[in-house]
Order: sequence, then C-alpha cells, then structure tokens
Amino acid sequence: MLVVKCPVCGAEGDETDFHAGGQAHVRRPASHDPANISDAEQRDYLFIRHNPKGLHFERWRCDRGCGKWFHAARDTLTLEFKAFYGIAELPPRELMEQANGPWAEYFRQRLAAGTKP
Amino acid sequence: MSNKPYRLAHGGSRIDRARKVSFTFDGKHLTGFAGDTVAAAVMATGQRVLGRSFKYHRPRGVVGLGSEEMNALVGVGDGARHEPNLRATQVELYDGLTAVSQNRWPSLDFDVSAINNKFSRLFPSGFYYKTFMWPKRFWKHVYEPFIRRAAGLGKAPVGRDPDTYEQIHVHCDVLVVGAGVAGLAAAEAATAAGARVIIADENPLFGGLADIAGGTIDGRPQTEWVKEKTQALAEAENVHVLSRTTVVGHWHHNHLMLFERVADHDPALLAAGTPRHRLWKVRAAYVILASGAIERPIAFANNDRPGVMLASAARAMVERYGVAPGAQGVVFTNNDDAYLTALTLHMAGVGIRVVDSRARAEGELPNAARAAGIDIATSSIISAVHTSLGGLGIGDVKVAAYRRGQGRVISERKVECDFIAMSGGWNPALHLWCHNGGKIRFDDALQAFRPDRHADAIAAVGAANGTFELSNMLAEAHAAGEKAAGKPSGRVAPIAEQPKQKRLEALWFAPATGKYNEGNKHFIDFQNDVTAADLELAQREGYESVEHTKRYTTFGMATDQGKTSNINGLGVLAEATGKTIPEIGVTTFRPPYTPFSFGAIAGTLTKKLFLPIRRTAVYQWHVDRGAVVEPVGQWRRAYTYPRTAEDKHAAINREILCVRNKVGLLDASTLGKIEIKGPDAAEFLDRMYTNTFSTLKVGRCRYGLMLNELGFLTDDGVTVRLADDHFLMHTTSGGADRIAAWLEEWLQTEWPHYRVFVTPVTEQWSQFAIAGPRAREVLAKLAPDFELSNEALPHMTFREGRLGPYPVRVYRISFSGELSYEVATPANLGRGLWDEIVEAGREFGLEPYGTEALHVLRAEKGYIVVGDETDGTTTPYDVGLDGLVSKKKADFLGKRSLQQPHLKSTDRKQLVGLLTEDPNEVLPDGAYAVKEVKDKPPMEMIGQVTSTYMSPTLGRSIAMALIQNGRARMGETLSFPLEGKVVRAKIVEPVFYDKEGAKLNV
Amino acid sequence: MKPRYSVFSLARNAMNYHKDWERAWRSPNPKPEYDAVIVGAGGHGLATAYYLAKNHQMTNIAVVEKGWLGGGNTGRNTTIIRSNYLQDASIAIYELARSLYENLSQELNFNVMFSPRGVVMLCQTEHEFRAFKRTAHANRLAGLDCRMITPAEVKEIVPIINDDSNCRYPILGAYYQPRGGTGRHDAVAWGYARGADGLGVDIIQNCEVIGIQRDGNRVTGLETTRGTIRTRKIGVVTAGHVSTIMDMAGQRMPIESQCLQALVSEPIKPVIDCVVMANTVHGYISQSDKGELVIGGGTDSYNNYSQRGSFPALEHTITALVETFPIISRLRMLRMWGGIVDMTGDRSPIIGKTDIDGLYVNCGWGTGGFKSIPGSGFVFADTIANDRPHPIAEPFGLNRFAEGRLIDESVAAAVAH
Amino acid sequence: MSELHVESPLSHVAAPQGLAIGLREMTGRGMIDLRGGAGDAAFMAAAKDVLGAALPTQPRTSVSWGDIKALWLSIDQWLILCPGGRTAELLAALRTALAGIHSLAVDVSDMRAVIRLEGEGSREILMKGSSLDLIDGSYGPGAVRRMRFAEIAALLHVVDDNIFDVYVFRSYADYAWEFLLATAREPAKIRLFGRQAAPV
Ligand SMILES: Cc1cc2nc3c(=O)[nH]c(=O)nc-3n(C[C@H](O)[C@H](O)[C@H](O)COP(=O)(O)OP(=O)(O)OC[C@H]3O[C@@H](n4cnc5c(N)ncnc54)[C@H](O)[C@@H]3O)c2cc1C
Ligand SMILES: NC(=O)c1ccc[n+]([C@@H]2O[C@H](COP(=O)([O-])OP(=O)(O)OC[C@H]3O[C@@H](n4cnc5c(N)ncnc54)[C@H](O)[C@@H]3O)[C@@H](O)[C@H]2O)c1
Ligand SMILES: Cc1cc2nc3c(=O)[nH]c(=O)nc-3n(C[C@H](O)[C@H](O)[C@H](O)COP(=O)(O)O)c2cc1C
Ligand SMILES: [Zn+2]
Repeated sequence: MLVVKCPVCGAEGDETDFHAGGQAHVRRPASHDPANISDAEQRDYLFIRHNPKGLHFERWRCDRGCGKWFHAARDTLTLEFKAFYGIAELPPRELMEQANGPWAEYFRQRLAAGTKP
Repeated sequence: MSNKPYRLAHGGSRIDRARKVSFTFDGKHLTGFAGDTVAAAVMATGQRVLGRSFKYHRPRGVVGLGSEEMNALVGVGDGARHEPNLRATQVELYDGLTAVSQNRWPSLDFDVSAINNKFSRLFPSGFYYKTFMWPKRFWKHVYEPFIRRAAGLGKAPVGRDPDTYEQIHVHCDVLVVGAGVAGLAAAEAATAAGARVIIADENPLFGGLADIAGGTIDGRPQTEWVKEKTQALAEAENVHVLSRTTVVGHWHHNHLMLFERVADHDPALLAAGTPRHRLWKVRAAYVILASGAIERPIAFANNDRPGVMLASAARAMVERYGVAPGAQGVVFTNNDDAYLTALTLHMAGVGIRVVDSRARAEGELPNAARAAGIDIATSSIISAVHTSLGGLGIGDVKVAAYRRGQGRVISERKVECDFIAMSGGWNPALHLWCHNGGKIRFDDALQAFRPDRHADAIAAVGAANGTFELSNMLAEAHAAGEKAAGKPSGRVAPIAEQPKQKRLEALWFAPATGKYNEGNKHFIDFQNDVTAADLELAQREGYESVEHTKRYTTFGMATDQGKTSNINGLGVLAEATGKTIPEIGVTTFRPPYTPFSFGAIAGTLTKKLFLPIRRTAVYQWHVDRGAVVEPVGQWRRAYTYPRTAEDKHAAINREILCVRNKVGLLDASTLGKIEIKGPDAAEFLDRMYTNTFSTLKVGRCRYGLMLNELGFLTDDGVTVRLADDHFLMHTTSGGADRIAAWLEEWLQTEWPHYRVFVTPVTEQWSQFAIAGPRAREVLAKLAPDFELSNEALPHMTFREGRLGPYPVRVYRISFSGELSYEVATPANLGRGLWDEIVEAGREFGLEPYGTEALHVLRAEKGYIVVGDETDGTTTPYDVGLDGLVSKKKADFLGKRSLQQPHLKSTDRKQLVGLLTEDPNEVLPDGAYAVKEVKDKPPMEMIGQVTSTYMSPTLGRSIAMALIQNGRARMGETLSFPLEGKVVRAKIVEPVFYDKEGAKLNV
Repeated sequence: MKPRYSVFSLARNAMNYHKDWERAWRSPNPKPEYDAVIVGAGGHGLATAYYLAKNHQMTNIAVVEKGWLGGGNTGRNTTIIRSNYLQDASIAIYELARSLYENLSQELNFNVMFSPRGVVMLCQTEHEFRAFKRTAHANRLAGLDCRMITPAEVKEIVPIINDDSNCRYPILGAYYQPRGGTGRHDAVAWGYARGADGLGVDIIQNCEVIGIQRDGNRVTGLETTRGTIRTRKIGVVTAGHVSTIMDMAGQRMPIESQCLQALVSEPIKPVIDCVVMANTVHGYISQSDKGELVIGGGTDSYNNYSQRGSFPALEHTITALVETFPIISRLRMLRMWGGIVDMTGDRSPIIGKTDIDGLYVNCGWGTGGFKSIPGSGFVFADTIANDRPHPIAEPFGLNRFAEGRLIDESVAAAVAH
Repeated sequence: MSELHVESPLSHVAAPQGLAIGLREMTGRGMIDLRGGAGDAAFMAAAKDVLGAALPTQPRTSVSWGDIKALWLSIDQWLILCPGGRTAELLAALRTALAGIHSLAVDVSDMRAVIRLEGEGSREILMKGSSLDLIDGSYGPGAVRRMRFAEIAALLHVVDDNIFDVYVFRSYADYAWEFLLATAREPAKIRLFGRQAAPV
C-alpha cells in the first residue's frame, strides 16, 4: 500500500486516505475555445491517456484530509513516488527531463511554449 | 500402527511432564503433555501416519519442524469452529482438542483412494489435459465431479464462525521478522539505539533454532542468551514483542501484514472474549528480515515414506518434546549440520548411523560423531526405501556407493531402520524479501539463493541472509539493527562459539535401485505428489519455462508453497536440462508466507460492521411504524408503511391516493444539500449545469441538470438562490457525496480562479416533503411565522422562518405534481418536527408515504429519475429535456460531447410514455420492445421500459420507456415479447397526470 | 499435425514410462520474414494465430512473446466464462466465444476443462435487481439461455450463501446463466499454442518487441530482442502492455493499465459448485477442480505495471465475501497475485484496424477477457486476414471513441468479469 | 405547538459496559464551518475580531480560548466549536463581520456526532480503525486530523493526553459507535510498546 504525502497540508498517509484521480495535465479544450473543437480533439481529451511503464504524472486528492487536489510523479513499475507538487504546477524540471514517450513530448511542448512551472 | 511408545524417559525442553493433556486424533482419545504440538503428541504414541497426499493418497508422516510442514495436515475443532489444513507441527496441544486427519476414506490407515498410487503410471503430470475429452458431456457430468470429490484436502466448517477477529495499524521504526538469535541481536541493537521496534515470530517461543543449534553466545548456552534477550525486549518500553505471529506479506512502501494467532492455543482466552486472530498492519521505516532458513529434503527413491523426516525436525522432536522419531535411524546428509542430529539422537539413546554423499566428512561435527562411535558412510546415498506395516512405516533402506554426478546405482547394501533424518542443506527463507521485488542471487557455496538487492529499506540477516556462522550472524544482525535505527546502540555485537562446519556438496537427486522412474518415485513436492520424473516430463513436452513446469506439474503450488520443494525442483531441472539453477530461474514468491485466515482479513468488519448503514434522524420512527425499509446507496429509507393485514401493493396505493387526495409526509432528508457561495458562484453553476443559474432570482428555486464530460446525465436537483452570491444545491440521495466532490474537483483543478466556496451540508438538515392538496393547511396549523398563500410563497420559491419553535427552511417544490412544501430543520430537531407534523396533519388525513409511492407519483407526472430513466448513456435530449440545455452558454460540462456524431444521431432512444392495450397489464421493468415479433429469438430490440407501475390515480398501468426514435412514433403500438406472451402498448406523451400543471399552482 | 491425445495414448505411453511424449510446441528461432506477426502469446494472441492458420490458411506466421506463453493475464485470471452482457455488440462476441468453448477441448484435442457449472450473479440492491431484470429481457430476446432466480433458488444452488434477510446486503435474487462457468486458464493457452504449432505457426518465446518499423503509414516489420522480423501485418495483442507497444508505432490508445488481483484459498473438499458474482460488494468466487476457492475483486485505482497490487483492494473483496459466505471466515488465503489489465474508457474491448496500415490491435479486455478468447481470436483473425473488421468486431473499433459510440456495460450495474 | 424537542444522534444508545476505556457521546456542542482564505488578511482579521483569537494556520492544529475552539480543517476551512447556545449569535456576528469578504460560514452543529474516548488505551483503539501513526508524538493535545476510520470518514481531535473526540457524520453515528464498542472490549485490549510477558 502506497504512502502518499499531500503537498498542500503536509499530511502523509496510506493510499486509502487519498483518492487517485488519473493522469495529470490533461487539457480540457472546451475551457479555452469551445466553439472550435474537432471530434478527434474531444476524443483525445476524454479517452486518450498516457500510460507509460515507468515515470508517470498523475492527480491525487487529499480525500480524507484537507480535501485538496495535487499532482504526483510516480514510477508505475516500482510504484515509488518521485515528487508531489501543486495542482497548478508542472513537475520539477529534472523529472520533466527524465520523462519518456508521450510525456517527453508533452513537456517539451510545455517548456517550449514558455509556460513557467 | 506400531505400539511402541516413542516418548523418551528424559528430555523435552518444551513439555511439562507434570501436566497431562487429553485430546483426540481421528476420534481416538490420546494423551500428551502441556507444551506438545499435535505432531509430537501423536508421534509419541507411535503413530507415524498423520495424513495422505493429494493425488496418490500415499500415507504420510511428519516431515518438518514447524510452518514448512507439508504432509501432516490436520483439521482441528468441531462444527462451526472447525479449521482444516493446519500443520500438526504448529498446532499446540490443549485439553479437549480434537484433530482429524484429512484426504482419506474411510480411515487414515486404510484409504480406498490409495488405489491411485497403484495406477500412478497412468497419471503423470498433466495427464488430465490429455484425456477426459470423450464423450464430450462426460467432462461435466462424470469426470469432473469425480475429480472434484477426490481433490481438496480438509473439510470446510459448517455454519457461521462464532469467533471475533480484529486489526490494528501500527507504525514503527524497525520491524524485525523472526526472533531467532539473529532477530534478537538485531532487535537488541535497534532498541538500545532508541528505535521503536516490533519483533514478531511465528512460534510460541522466541529463539528460532537456537535450542537445537548448539554452541554458546557471550559465553552462555544459546538458550540462556535467548531467554535473557527476550526478557529484556519484552520489558523495554520501545519494543513490542509478538509471538505466534507470522509476518505474512511485504508490500509497497514497507507495508507488512502480521498475522497473530491470539487465542488458537487456548480456548479459555476465546471464552473470555479475546479476538481469535489479529491482523497487524505495520508500516515500518525499516525491515530486518531474520526469518532464518528452511532445511531441504533430498530427492531419493520413495523419500516420502512415513518415518522420513528433516534432520532438524528429528532433532527437535527429541530436544523439545522428548519424542524419538524411531528406534533405529539413518541420517542422510550432504552437509555437516545434520551430524548434530546424529549426535543428539545418539545421546538420547536412539540408534543412529550417518549416510553422507560427500567423499569426506571431516568437520568438527562429523569428527565428534565419529568419536561418539556413530557409524558414518561417506560417498554414500540411500538408494531404496522398503516399507513395513503395509506401507505405513519403514523396514529397511539400501545404502549405495555414490560419486557426485553419478546417475545410477552400482553397489548397495541393506540397512535396517525405522526412520530417516534427511538434510540436503538449508535455504534462506527469502520469501518476504521477494514479495515486493527484492532481487536474489545463487550462492554456490550454499547451493541456495540468497538475498541480493532490494529497492526498499530492508535488510536480511542471519540464516535468512545465508550467513550460517553464528558469530558472523550476530555481528551482521547487530550492525543491521543499528543501521535500521539510524544510531549507534552503544553496545557491542555478541560473540559466539560453535563448531566450524565444512562445505556441503550439491545433491539434487540420489540415484535409485533399479531403473530410474520405473517404479521409483523421487518426490520433490510431497503434498502435490510431484516427482523428479514429472518435472523432467514437463521439460520433454516443451513446458520449459520453470513457470510452465510449475503449472503443468503443480510443483510448488501446495499449501506449503514450495518451502521445501522449490530449490530441489530447480536442482532436478538443472540436472535434466544441463542448465544452471540461475538459468532455470525461480518461480514468483507471493504473499502470504504461510496461509492465514480470511476472518483476520475481514477483521471487525463483519455482520453489522461490514459496511455502514446510514440512518436519518427519523429512522427509528419509520421502523416503529412498521415501514419496509429499502437501501438507497448506504441509506436505509422507508419504502412503504404497510398496516396490519395490508400487503405492500395495497399500502403503496393507499399512500399515493392519500397524497393525491389529502396530504402525505415523506422523509426526504437523504437528498444531498450543498452550500455554494462566492462572487463567481453563479458563473460556476452555469458551468456545472446544462441550464442557466445566473439568471435565477434570489429566493427562487430552479431544477437543474448535470452531465458528465461524456455528455450523459449524472444528476439533477433543485437549486435555490439564497442571496446574490449564495446558492443551496440539492442533489439526488445517491449523488450527494459524489457531486460535492465533483464541484470541488472542477473548482480546484480547472477553474481555480473562481472565487467560490462549496460546503456540503446534507447531514445538517432533516428535510420532509408535505405533499397533497391539503399541505398548506397542515403547514398553517404548525404556526408558521411567514405567509403561506400562493402569492406570498408561490411554486418554486423559498422562505426561511419558524414553524412554532422550529427554525425551518421551506421550499415550495414538488416531485409529486401536487401542492408541496419541503421543510428543512436542523437534524437534531428533525424527529421533534416530524412528530409535530404528524400530529398537526392528523385532522387532514396526513399519512407518511415511502419511496415507492414517491416513484409512482412522479411517474404519473412524467418526471424522470436519474438512474431509472437514465443509465449512464442517456443525454438530456434522449429524455426530452432539450429545454433545459442552454443554447446560449458557450460552455458547460458535457456540452461539447453532446455534439459527438453518435450523441447527435437521429435514431437514438427517446423517452416516451406507454399505455398497454390491457389497462391491467403492467409491463415488467426493463422489458424490451422489438421491431418485429418472431417465433423465436433473436429478435431485433428497439428499446426498453424504464419505469412501470399500476397507477392508482389513473386506475390503469403506465410506463415510461426509451424507444428508438420514439418521439416520432407517437401513437404507434409496440410489442414486448415476454415469456409466453406478447404485451402490446401504445406510445404516448410521458406525462399521464395533470399535464397543464394546474395542481402545482394552487 | 500432432499425435492425438487420448486415454489410449496415455496408456501406451505409460508402458514406456512416458519417455516418448512429443513436445506440445516447438521452440523455433524467428525467421527473417512472416506474412503476419502476432505480438503477445496470451490466449487472445494464440487463438488469433490458430484461427489465422486454420480458417484463413495463413501458416507462415509467428507469435512473438516477451516471456513464456500464457504468462500474462491469461495465466492469472479467475476463469469466469459467461455471455449474459447487456449490449447487443457484447452479447454477440461473448456468446460466440462461449459457444466455441463448448467444443474447444475436442477441437484442440486438449482438455481445456470448460465446465459450464453455472454463473450466479447476485442481486443485492434494488437497483442491481432492476438492472439484471433488464439484462434478462435483452438476453432472452437475443436467444441466450439465462434467467432470474429467486433467493430460495440461490440458496439451493449455493447452500453456503448467507440467506439472512436482515444482513447488510440481503440476497434479493440472482441472474443465472446455467451454461456459464469456468475453464482451465493455462490449458486454453497451451491448447491453442499446441494447435497453432501443429498448423505450422512459429511461437517464439522470450522475444520482446522493442520497436515497430514503418514505411510512411504502413508497417514493415518489428524489432525484437531476438532480431528484426519483416512483416506487413502486425496484430498487437498484449493486454496491459498495449500502450507501450502502440507508442512505438505512434498510435495513441484510450487505455490505462491497472493491477487486478486474485487469490486462492487452501484446497478444501467441494463447498461451492458454480460461480458466484457479488457485484455490489465487489467480489466473486468459485471453486477449482483442485479444491481452492478462486476469488477476485476490483482493481487498484492507479496505473500499475508491477503485477503486485495493494492489500486493501483484496481486503475489500474478502470482507465482502466473508459476509456473503460466512464459512470462509475460518478458511485461509494460500496465495494472492496480480495481473496488469488494460482498461478502456468505456470498459469494452478494442478490436480492429488502427490509423496505421497493417497494424491491427486487439486489447482492452480489461478485467473480463478470458471468457472471450475463442471468439476474439476468431473475429480478429478474420479481420487481419481480410483487412476489414469482422461484423462482430466492427462495433469495437477504435473509431468509436471519436464518435461517442461507447459500449458501456457498466450501465447494467455489472462488472465485466 | 409544544417545546422544541432535541435529539442528538446517539441519544438512543445505552451506556457501554465491559470496555477498556470510557466511551460516550458529547452533545450540545455548537459547530460552525468557516471558509475563507488563510492568506486573505481581511478575512483573518474579521474572523479574529469576532472569535477573539486568530484562526490556526498551521495544518492539523487547533487553538482554543474561553469556550471557543477553532480546528484547522484545510487551508481555507475551519471548524469553530462553541457552546450550543452561542452558535446563532456567533454565526450572526461572523456573517456581519465577513460581509463583503469572500467567505462562507455555516451552522453545522447538527451534522456530526461527537464521540469521546477517554482513558489509557484510547489511542490503540483508534489505531484499530485508522492507519494514522497516533503514537509518533505528532498527535499531542490540540492535534486535529481528518482520516478514514473503519469504513467511514472521521475527524479526530486530541483534546488531552488520553482524551479524544471523534467526529463522524450523524448518519454514521451508529456505525462508529458499534465499531468502537467492538474494538474497545476489555479482552481485546492491547498495550502497545509497553511491558509485556516474554515468550520464553
Ligand atoms: C486477476 C484477474 C482476474 C481475471 N478474471 C477474469 C475472469 O474471471 N473472466 C474473464 O473472462 N477474464 C478475467 N480476467 C481478464 C483476462 O485474464 C484477460 O482479459 C485476458 O487474459 C487477456 O488475454 P490477452 O491474451 O489479451 O492478454 P495476456 O494473456 O496478458 O497476454 C499478453 C501477452 O503479451 C505479452 N507481451 C507484452 N508486451 C510484449 C512485448 N513488448 N513483446 C512481446 N510480447 C509482449 C505478455 O507477456 C503476455 O504474455 C482477469 C484478469 C486478471 C488479471
Ligand atoms: N550452520 C548451519 O548450517 C545452520 C543451519 C541451520 C540453523 N542454524 C542455526 O540456526 C540459527 C539461525 O538463526 P536465525 O536467527 O538466522 O534463524 P532462526 O531459524 O533461528 O530464526 C528464525 C525465526 O524466524 C521465524 N520466522 C520465519 N519466517 C517468519 C515470518 N514470516 N514471520 C514470523 N516469523 C518467522 C522462524 O520460525 C524462526 O523462529 C542459529 O541458531 C544457527 O546456529 C545453523
Ligand atoms: C484459477 C487459478 C487457480 C490457482 N490455483 C493455485 C493453487 O492451487 N496453488 C497455487 O500455489 N497457486 C495457484 N494459482 C496461482 C498461481 O500460482 C500464480 O500465482 C498465478 O498464476 C499468477 O502467477 P505468478 O504468481 O507467477 O505471477 C492459481 C491461479 C489461478 C489463475
Ligand atoms: Zn492535504
């Protein structure tokens, strides 16, 4: 059973005190330009998920604690958490650099777009 | 059975000869001593056979010392307290214990199924995959039932378990697994360094093998050192010691399960109310694995005969219980350690000789044995075992000359004996090391796997780490204890003296008299009857991966999970294939280390604690009133309130008519209630709902629809605007928590700039619906401090005030189509107000109504229920609520998905009303309409009934249904083929009662 | 062709102490080129290969497997077989599979121990009851042999069930498929492997795919740990590992890989003679021919490739089953394990073509694809051979996610085992 | 109409017998759920004005003065405890003081049941239902923690060394009570890390 640590309130606890909320950094197109979303874009938003074996970025909620959502970086093979970070933040730079596959591509774009973490 | 008494006149460190204990074994009354195990007490009577094997039903005796036992499995206890498949070597004797042997019929000594052994040649591994295929139906009706009856081991108990179980979560700095000398030394160091330590051992007493290992620690006999250290740990305030507690598994992030058998050994504890088992869920900062090592058998022909034991077990029988395994025995070994057994038995007066496969046996222990006059045959193996007592014992063995690698027997001689103590070396118990992905490596000197790397904070010490030399073991354990504590202990490692041992020599397979495999069985997995030949057959047939071999032969899959068979199997496979053992690889270690009870896993959460039942403040009233209660999510709600001699249907009809004609009272407290406040609250709600809330006026209510992002309906309810920036949202009863979390999620993750607070308040309020033409009169009687007229408080408005002394919020909203008020009061006042309403309503004919009446009432009005009319694939358009989907808003949750091609498609199922041709015919729930009725299926289905009732208001049946393109088919008659008949029904508008809504606005 | 297995061949070989049995399958080296390569030797991959060879005469094909054949989810599932799903598309494929199971032992000459002992799906809430009633109507009109049964009938079929009407979740009835049941999981993989091998298919174990070669929008071959293999048709059937392989080809998938666990008790004499599923409380149970209770539940809620799950998931299931079958309280857990299941957005499988020519995929069976192995292999082979979806496979195409044409079985309150 | 009839969530349970600790329902407690930004100076000042002391900003702590306590629930949420009779007055004062400031104050006095565990061994009993490390020193008097307890959500407030208040939603009160009765039985008592009999 995983030990999760909420970066908002600092509480640490078993995964049963938290709620796993799926992949992180999914962009909701309708929040930005609702009039111009293709069927494929909507599909990607709803269904297509990064599913790496290894470093992964996801959302968690401090469900039984402060109630806040946050982000975590976790290895899906060893199940080690690499970092916990805020819900509005990007992961630590070195983790973005370690990411593979679709995640690597995603962070490259985010960083290129000059979005500050 | 031999009548020889095997209890020695002296010795037995664990037994109290002054305290006799009586018990039964297979119905026979026997006596043992306090401190005995069932295995020891039964063996002391001369009985050798304690069980039968799984497949061939061969008679089997005790092999092991403790939890590694695979043969002597017994069922203990009677009736609902029976527990099957216990290892007789672990079951502690108490007065009145009843034990039975298993897997035999009619008796242990004579088992009909032993015939399987005679035909064993027909049953090589995997034989069942090759036969039982013809005739086809025989598998289900003949072969399989036969196999099922023959398989299985013990019997399940009957009835509900009368005992209790519990769990506790504990965090510690250091968890020490195993309390042998290594575990004790590690725990001592960690404790002295100030760490919070838990040390657990599966045995009743600490010390592991120390009492049968010989040698001294810090100048004292091992046992004394163990006593002193154990005592000190038990007294320390930063240590928790757990005996009879097996660490059953290791999971991610150093999470471990400890299975404590609190009361199995003592029925008096149970009677006093102690939990039978306790599961400790331990989160350890550091784990020290001091789980010791398990001795391995040797694969020689017919090595499974009753009387063949592990050398350590034979030695422990004598040392611990004063029980001799026989009168004349042979120690068969490839290592020095087993000479300790020879010496112990010799000293106890049991005849013993040693057969050693090595060419030279010149360590300190062999030399001592020689000096004691024990006969030692080196370069020798046992090549045959001959039974006595009709197979229930051993008569003699053949000892053959042997050179390492030699495949067959050249010269042999007969040696009389009645038991064999075998030792093929020791395997570190690294199961827990591997549960969570620890790496292991093969050690050539030990001919065993030992721990290598691990990603978690865990260290193995002592025999578990493959360190068998006592001083090294203690030094290693001491250092690990300090490292785990993260501080020096201020103490030095204990120093030990023990005879030095020389290297063992691998011996995976001892050649047998006669041609190999032609009549001989070299057992690898005793319980599952897997032989060396079976393993080789699997290889020949292409089941090459060790995992294939395991599954094809079932080797390692018995209740001991390969504790004694695994490495031997790998050794045989290596020799058969010419590969090395590491190349063969090991099968996966999985929790648990030893089986543990489902009762412990359920813990306290059984019966009424299994899952919570939620009650409203008025719950007891409903029950007292004789309500039939219904689960709605975790809630229990009143379904209907039958009177004496009234059935449910009559009661429901009465309740409905009461609401339509007079006035009814419903406990609606379970409805979700959420306060939403902030400058952006209105805009936020516009995002959450399909319709618009920013235009809602203060003091007014509006019904809202909520979609998920897929565009499907997930919730609905009435939201009230309490103030410009303040709303109160109602959700469905089942949706309360989910929707509150849903709002929070969007606020926090997608629109964190919205300044909105969301506070769920469901449980703060009791809420009651007073519905029916006379509702206003009832309310008026309750002395409201506010105006009730239709003008002052019209439909879909809200007022805060008092009813007599009761503070209330009153919502004029209706789910029944009648004049209706929902009255909310703080929950501690709920029951009081409810009683007042019942009292006030009496003169107007007020009666309580339940959820079923509610459902019929709303169906008569054509109101949907999310979850009935919708099923998670239903859009607002499908249920005809197009009007509630804003066309103006640029975005709301689910909006974009509504435009995906399939959600826009024209032939979707749409909500319609149905009237059956026969007004007395009620369509069944979920019945399907078909395009065309045929004689037999398949028939093309075009939609299904979602709600269906006999309406007492209309005096006929009504239904709602989702029908393909239904709205365009008004007036069409559909066919619903049921079992044995076809019901026909006409499509109509889904509003059956008061279409204009006149009754609402009175 | 392989020599046939029978009681006579057993007797004949017994005379010779079983020294002359032939290999069930060869252990070939990969050839440089095949007409088609199936990635993943689980049940679905092996069945696909078998039907490609048998029904479509494509025998110059290979199955490549990173570990040992049948070692994925096929070798670690609770073996429940049933076809009483709600949606038309699901009924079609699961019933095709179930009916193929009926004769599979004979067809493969390998006893897969298909045992139609009945599947009892308990109704423990009014909502579940209604949902199953709806499914029952749909299944009856589709021609399935299923029915609702009363609590008394449940008790008769499953005597150990807790029939206390005051318990937390009283049994309100059940939905029953008498010809659902179980099969021997390993034997299904081995039987198809032996069958395919006998038809000339190369099954190459210890051969992991590490790259997919493309020429424009068409696949041209595979890179594996045992070298490059040229082929113009690749069928990826790797369950929980499908995303990582499709990433190699640039095909994004609507899949998340999670750990689903199962466990067995120690063996005991027969106490339960059918499969019981208790969906409300997330547990299901049957008893194997060897006597263990085979138990499964729900998945952990986060992505996981470790094949080891968390304790609470199973604990939840055991707690529910102790309540539903109180006698198991004194029985003991022997072994627990996990498998990496491939969960799609609508919890239904994906079968068909992809955006890349020559690349086919069969995945997303998640927690419930053992039962579908024969049917899935049958229609997927047809899809690959003819480069267009088999009609039964068609609704399960990847395009459904862009269209919103989901096949959502959860609406029937059923979990998909 | 007659007088107000008040019924607390556990008013129907009998005083427990045979337990290793004291167990009872606490009634008559006023509770206000207060939302506002810890970083919003105006909010913090207004709250302090009304309550008489500053809201705690340190996670999982509480402050107490006079007959009022403020329990930290989240970075923007507190539970204010007061005598039942003062709730309305306090709430009104808060609402007035917080007018125009982004905040939300709600009377939630009836929403939860409060169960008090008292006596040595209480921590062990809580540990039978919760996975928190209740003996690592971070749960001294005043500590507050929301947690999963058995199968439900609960709020733990350490009142004093061996006095704990457990807050559960009122519909779950019976469940929580039954769970505590079962685990607090005298024969099931565990003395963690204390002196024990040695298994020798
Ligand atoms: C615990 C559990 C219980 C279940 N219970 C049931 C049940 O009761 N009933 C039911 O119908 N279903 C059940 N299922 C689901 C069922 O097991 C699966 O849906 C089914 O076995 C999937 O088969 P498959 O052939 O697609 O995948 P798998 O059997 O997993 O085969 C995929 C293969 O691909 C291989 N592979 C992966 N990556 C590569 C690569 N790069 N190169 C080469 N090969 C690769 C893997 O090694 C593996 O052998 C259960 C699953 C689990 C885990
Ligand atoms: N030189 C040799 O060949 C040789 C061989 C065997 C034993 N020994 C002797 O054995 C002893 C080894 O000491 P040690 O402390 O390493 O091992 P040990 O075997 O003495 O102690 C290990 C203890 O851990 C327990 N245990 C194992 N797994 C457990 C689990 N999962 N949960 C709870 N308890 C568990 C065992 O029952 C045992 O009591 C020494 O006394 C040594 O002299 C030597
Ligand atoms: C239906 C079924 C029955 C099983 N029965 C047993 C059993 O009797 N004994 C056993 O040790 N394992 C049994 N297993 C579990 C396997 O040993 C193994 O754990 C599982 O196939 C997963 O493989 P792994 O543990 O090697 O990863 C069974 C597995 C399944 C799917
Ligand atoms: Zn938090």
